[in-house]
Amino acid sequence: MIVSAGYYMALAAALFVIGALGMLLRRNVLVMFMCIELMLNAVNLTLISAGRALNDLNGQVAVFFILVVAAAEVVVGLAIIVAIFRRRSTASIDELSELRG
Amino acid sequence: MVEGILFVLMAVTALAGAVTVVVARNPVYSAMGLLGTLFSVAVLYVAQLAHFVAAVQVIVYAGAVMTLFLFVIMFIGVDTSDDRDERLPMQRFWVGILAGVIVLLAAGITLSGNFDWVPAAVETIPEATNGTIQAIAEPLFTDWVLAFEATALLLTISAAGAIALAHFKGQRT
Amino acid sequence: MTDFLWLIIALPLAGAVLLHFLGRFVGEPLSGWLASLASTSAFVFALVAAWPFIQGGEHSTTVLLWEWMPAIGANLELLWDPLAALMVLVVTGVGSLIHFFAIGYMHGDDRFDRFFTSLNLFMASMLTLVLAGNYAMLFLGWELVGLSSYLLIGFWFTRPSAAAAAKKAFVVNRIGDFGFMIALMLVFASFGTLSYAGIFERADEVLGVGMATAIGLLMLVGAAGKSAQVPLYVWLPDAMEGPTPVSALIHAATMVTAGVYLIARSSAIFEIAPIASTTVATVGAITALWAATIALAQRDIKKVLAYSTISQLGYMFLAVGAGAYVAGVFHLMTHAFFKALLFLGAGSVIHAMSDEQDMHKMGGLLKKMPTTAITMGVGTLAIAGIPPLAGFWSKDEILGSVFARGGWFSALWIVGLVTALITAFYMARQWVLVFLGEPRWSQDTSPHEAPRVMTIPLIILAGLSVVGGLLNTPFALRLERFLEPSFEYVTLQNPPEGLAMFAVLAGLSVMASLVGGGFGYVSYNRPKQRWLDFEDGFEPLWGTWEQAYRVDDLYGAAIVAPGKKAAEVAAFGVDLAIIDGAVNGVGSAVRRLGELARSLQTGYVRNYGVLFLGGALVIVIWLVVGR
Amino acid sequence: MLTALILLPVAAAVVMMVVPARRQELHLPLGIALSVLPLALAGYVFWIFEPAPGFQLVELVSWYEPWGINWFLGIDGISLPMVVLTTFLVPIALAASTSIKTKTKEFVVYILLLEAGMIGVFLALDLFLFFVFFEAILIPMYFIIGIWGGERRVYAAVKFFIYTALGSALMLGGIIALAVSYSSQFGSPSFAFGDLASVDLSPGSERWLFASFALAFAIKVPLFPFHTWLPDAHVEAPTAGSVLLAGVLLKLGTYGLLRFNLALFPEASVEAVPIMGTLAVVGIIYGAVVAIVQPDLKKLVAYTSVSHLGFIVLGTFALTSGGLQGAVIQNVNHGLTTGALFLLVGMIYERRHTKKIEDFGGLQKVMPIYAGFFLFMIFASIGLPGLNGFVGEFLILIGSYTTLPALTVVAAGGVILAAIYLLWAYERVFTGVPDKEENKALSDLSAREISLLAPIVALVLVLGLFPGILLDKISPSTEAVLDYIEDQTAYVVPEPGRLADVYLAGEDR
Repeated sequence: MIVSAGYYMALAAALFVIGALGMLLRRNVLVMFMCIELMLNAVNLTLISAGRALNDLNGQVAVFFILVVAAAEVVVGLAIIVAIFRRRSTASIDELSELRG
Repeated sequence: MVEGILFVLMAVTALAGAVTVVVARNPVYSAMGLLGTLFSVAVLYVAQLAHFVAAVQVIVYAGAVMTLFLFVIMFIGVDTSDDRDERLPMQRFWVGILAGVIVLLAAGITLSGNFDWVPAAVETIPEATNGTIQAIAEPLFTDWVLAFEATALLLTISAAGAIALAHFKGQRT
Repeated sequence: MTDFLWLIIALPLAGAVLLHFLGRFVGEPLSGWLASLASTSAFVFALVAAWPFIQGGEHSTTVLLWEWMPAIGANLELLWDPLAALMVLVVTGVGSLIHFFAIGYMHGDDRFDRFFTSLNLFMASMLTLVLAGNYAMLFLGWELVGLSSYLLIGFWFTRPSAAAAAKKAFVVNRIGDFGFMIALMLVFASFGTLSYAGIFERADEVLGVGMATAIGLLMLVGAAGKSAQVPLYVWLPDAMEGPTPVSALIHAATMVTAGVYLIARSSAIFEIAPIASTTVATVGAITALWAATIALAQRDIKKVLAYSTISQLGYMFLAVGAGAYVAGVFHLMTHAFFKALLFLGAGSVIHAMSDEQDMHKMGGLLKKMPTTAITMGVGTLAIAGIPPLAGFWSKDEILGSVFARGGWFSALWIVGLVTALITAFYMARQWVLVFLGEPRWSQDTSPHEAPRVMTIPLIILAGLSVVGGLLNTPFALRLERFLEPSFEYVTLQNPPEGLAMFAVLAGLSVMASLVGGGFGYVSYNRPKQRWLDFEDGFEPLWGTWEQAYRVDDLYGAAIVAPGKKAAEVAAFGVDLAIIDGAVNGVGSAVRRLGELARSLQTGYVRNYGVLFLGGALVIVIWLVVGR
Repeated sequence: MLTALILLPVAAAVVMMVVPARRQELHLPLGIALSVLPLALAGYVFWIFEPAPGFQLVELVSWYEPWGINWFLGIDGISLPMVVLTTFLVPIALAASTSIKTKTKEFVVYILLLEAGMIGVFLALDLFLFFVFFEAILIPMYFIIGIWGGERRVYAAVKFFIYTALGSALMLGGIIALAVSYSSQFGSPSFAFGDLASVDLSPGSERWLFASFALAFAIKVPLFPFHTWLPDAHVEAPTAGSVLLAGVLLKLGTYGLLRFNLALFPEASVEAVPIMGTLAVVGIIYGAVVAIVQPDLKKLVAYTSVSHLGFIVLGTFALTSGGLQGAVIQNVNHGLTTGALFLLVGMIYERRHTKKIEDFGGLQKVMPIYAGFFLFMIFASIGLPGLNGFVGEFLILIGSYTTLPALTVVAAGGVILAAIYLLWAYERVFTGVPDKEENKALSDLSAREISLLAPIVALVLVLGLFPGILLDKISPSTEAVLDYIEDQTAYVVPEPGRLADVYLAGEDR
């Protein structure tokens, strides 16, 4: 049996929502980062599934790019977290509200 | 049939991993949960013939990125910053409402039985999306070569940026 | 000859420019002589140029200097006709004499050269005014004499009163100019040009009575400002703050007569507007009487003459308003002689008294300065209208012409007659107070006769005051024939014909003069200041006169103070609070909006996340359900 | 030629940038020397300019073809006087800036860039190009006020910038709307002045577009009630800034009204005559009244600008030969006299570090030469005949009466008020005995300062007596404007509003 694209989409949606809720609920910056990775993965999954359903290889190409960008983002993001931690000794996002209006 | 079983299995582990990421008190556990999810998703990629992407997923994500995560967690210390007092008392309430709406929406869609989420779907030709390295390389180096170059540049810059940030010796405030 | 007419203006102007830059190096007496030379040569030149008119038979000519504002038909052009010639001769002649006088009078002033710079500038401006060939250029001269007047009244600028008087003179003149400018707008709108040549010839075809009346009345406003007529006369008494030669030249002999000149020049327009003419005459008559009563009670020797000038200018207005243009111009001329004489005499007295101007502190000066006393006496008789001095002939011609008009003008004639009586009275009072009686000056002043450079002009002017009237007697209307070409578009009003009528009218006015003068002489030629009791007998009227009906206070309370208040309200109430407040209000409203929006930016990432996800959800729901 | 006129100041600015910042003694002399070059070129342009209608020395280079935007320059009798005035005032403004001690190099560079922008505005015949220059001017002026200004400089600079930018944003909308309707009517895009004038607009949209342009220019003029940025900007600006602000920047508004509003929207202009005329006259009287009681000399002069520029707007919208000629020449006159007055106020400010009228008194005794110059400029500003102010004012008043009699009569009242506010200020500052210690020791003008004022004085006299020098070159262009309006609308200039009428009337003499 070929699992139809809808199931993959549903799984991706579930992963995405979990990631998003985690992002909103957790205050640890690292965990928030991981939630972002979750959401990215969910989106990647939809791209792969949709590509397959539409017989289009470009879905996978897009995923490839997203992976690269995600890697770059993690590198810089973690570097920033480390830099902040060195100054503030905290990994809580709520401590970082300098840009308050 | 194989794909069906695989899908159910992997979906369960992926969801379990994801939930672990969110609920674990200790960031190390969160990282482990994420690792599980990444592997599961990689398997699902393979199930959909995206071999190259699956490989990259394992190598880059599960390998490099997760290592980096763990490294930073160790560097910062396994700090349970979530235990400190909540500054946004209404946050959980709002998130709950949002989650409720999402669940309602999902339930509505599911109950309406409309699972046709890719409306333009056509007869699947497995060969067309067989994601071998060769197959991926062809569009990558023809149609998307500019984007490819750009991402290359992006990676270089982000590497340089990360080094610069790490070297940053600002005064402690 | 007329090709070089511009030299008449250029000579004093060159003098002014030269003295402006080199005056400091030229030094005290020489700069005065240079200025006098410029003025005198202009006189000589004008005399040569006017010779054809005097001989008769010469046509008036227009000389175009260069284009100025062609869009409104205003060029720099000179009109050389008998009226202009007469004015030029009076201005340069009297002006030169006053220049010479001033060399003595201004002796020792540390801005001696500056004084003559301004004086020469004034000459050039006044000559521009009278020589102008169109209204725009007349206005040029009109304003420039105002400038010179401003500079000269405020010559002793360290005295706040002088500075204030200068400003007041200019501003009040500007009020008149406002009317004049509107008159010019009407003229241009009607004729499409401002050139005399294009206007007077066609005046009766182009102008309706209404328009002509409007123009005439507006010109009257301008003339009233410059010639110090009711209600704009208030600047002239204050203008006495200037040095006395200035008062003689500008505020008696020449500049203040510019209004009369303007109306005489515009006679073609006034001819069509009888209402305007009558108004001119009425204003003149009221001014004559009004100022004469004030002159009665003044103690300052120059103030008496100032109010007397206003009063005499009223006579001139009465004349030109009655259509007796020649009589008006004639009186303008004779008045220039004797009033310049009186002012210079007063200057000589003030000089001798070490700048004391209060007549109560004079007296008995006849023996100390006989030349001044006698020449001033001649002037007094002349202005009082004692025959055969100049004032008699001109004043009598005015009164006769006014009488001849009949109707409303009969009332004005009576006013004129009463004024003549009062004039004789206050002039007699002045002369007696200054020159007769016991000396009332303090011990440390030692009055002395003025130097010759001052007395010779006095003597010449006295001579002119004696014979000047013979230019135009009922027996030989020389001046009228001379001026006739300038008034070709109007019918001139003349005194009634016949020797009998002349005898009756002249007799009446001479009687008025004799009664007034005699009464004045008798009242004041009393020892031990018993005239003070006489003045007290007229209280409170006398006090009112002495304070000039308190018109300045009235203007201050009715116009200046509310005006200033209004300006303050406009500046600080309206402008700062309302208009700028509205502008800044818009600014701060935007800012407040920003403050409001600012509270959305809590700085908490998770807050943004909730909003973000909520927004995304709304879009998803819209996409899913909305289909 | 015209391109060179714009690029010369830019080149000069580039040269200035190369000069080392620490050689401070070089900056100002070099800047002055360099700014004389555009003046010389402008003089040459003035010399070769033919008194004829239409644009001369036209240059057209395509800039962005798809939108029909061109580098399109030309000069006519309306812009010529403004260009000459600009190039004339810049060296003087620079030479008056010896009191600038910080960042002198940047100061000179900003002034030169400002000059380039101002010349560009007057020469641009492409509306897009015009707008670019119009906006570009704001930037150097913003810095000149904001860096070298007085105590509240930032407030004034921001107010100036935002207020004028607001107006020009509306105008940009108008320009774009006009260009879009052109390309939909003629099929090809264009921003050229002549092209856009030929667009056929419905009366309603013409009115709106007129309003968008008019508002931008009214703020710039500034017309009552959009004037409140002006006193603030003037009070805070350094002397050179004030001179150029009053001398040239304000004229962008009056120039724009005359050049663009009348020609692009003739129908709406004719309709708007009562409104614009009323605003102008209210400004004349209001500015004068408010000026009377100002305690600060610079503020006083600033409000006189409001009053004087009202005359220019009145003349513009009188739509008669006299009014238009007067408006153009009064642009120059006001630039000279008010520029000079700001110079003079700047000179006393350098000595006493105050501009308050009450702090002075009796200065004529201590500084007779200064007082002489001041009085001369006051009388030029009052509009004394024989000086330049009169020519413009008189042309405007006499010319405007034909079409706007009631308003003109009220406007003439401004001449009384002008005498009051200026002479009263003179009385308080200069006459009497100097009673304050600080005032007793003031030095009179130096040779350098006299040489700054002398050329202005000379021009004031020359233009007052021989306005033909300018009027001959102006009048063909202003007549062309009237011809165009008469051609496009049902409006006919009533007699004797046209130059031709005057010549006819003069024939029979």
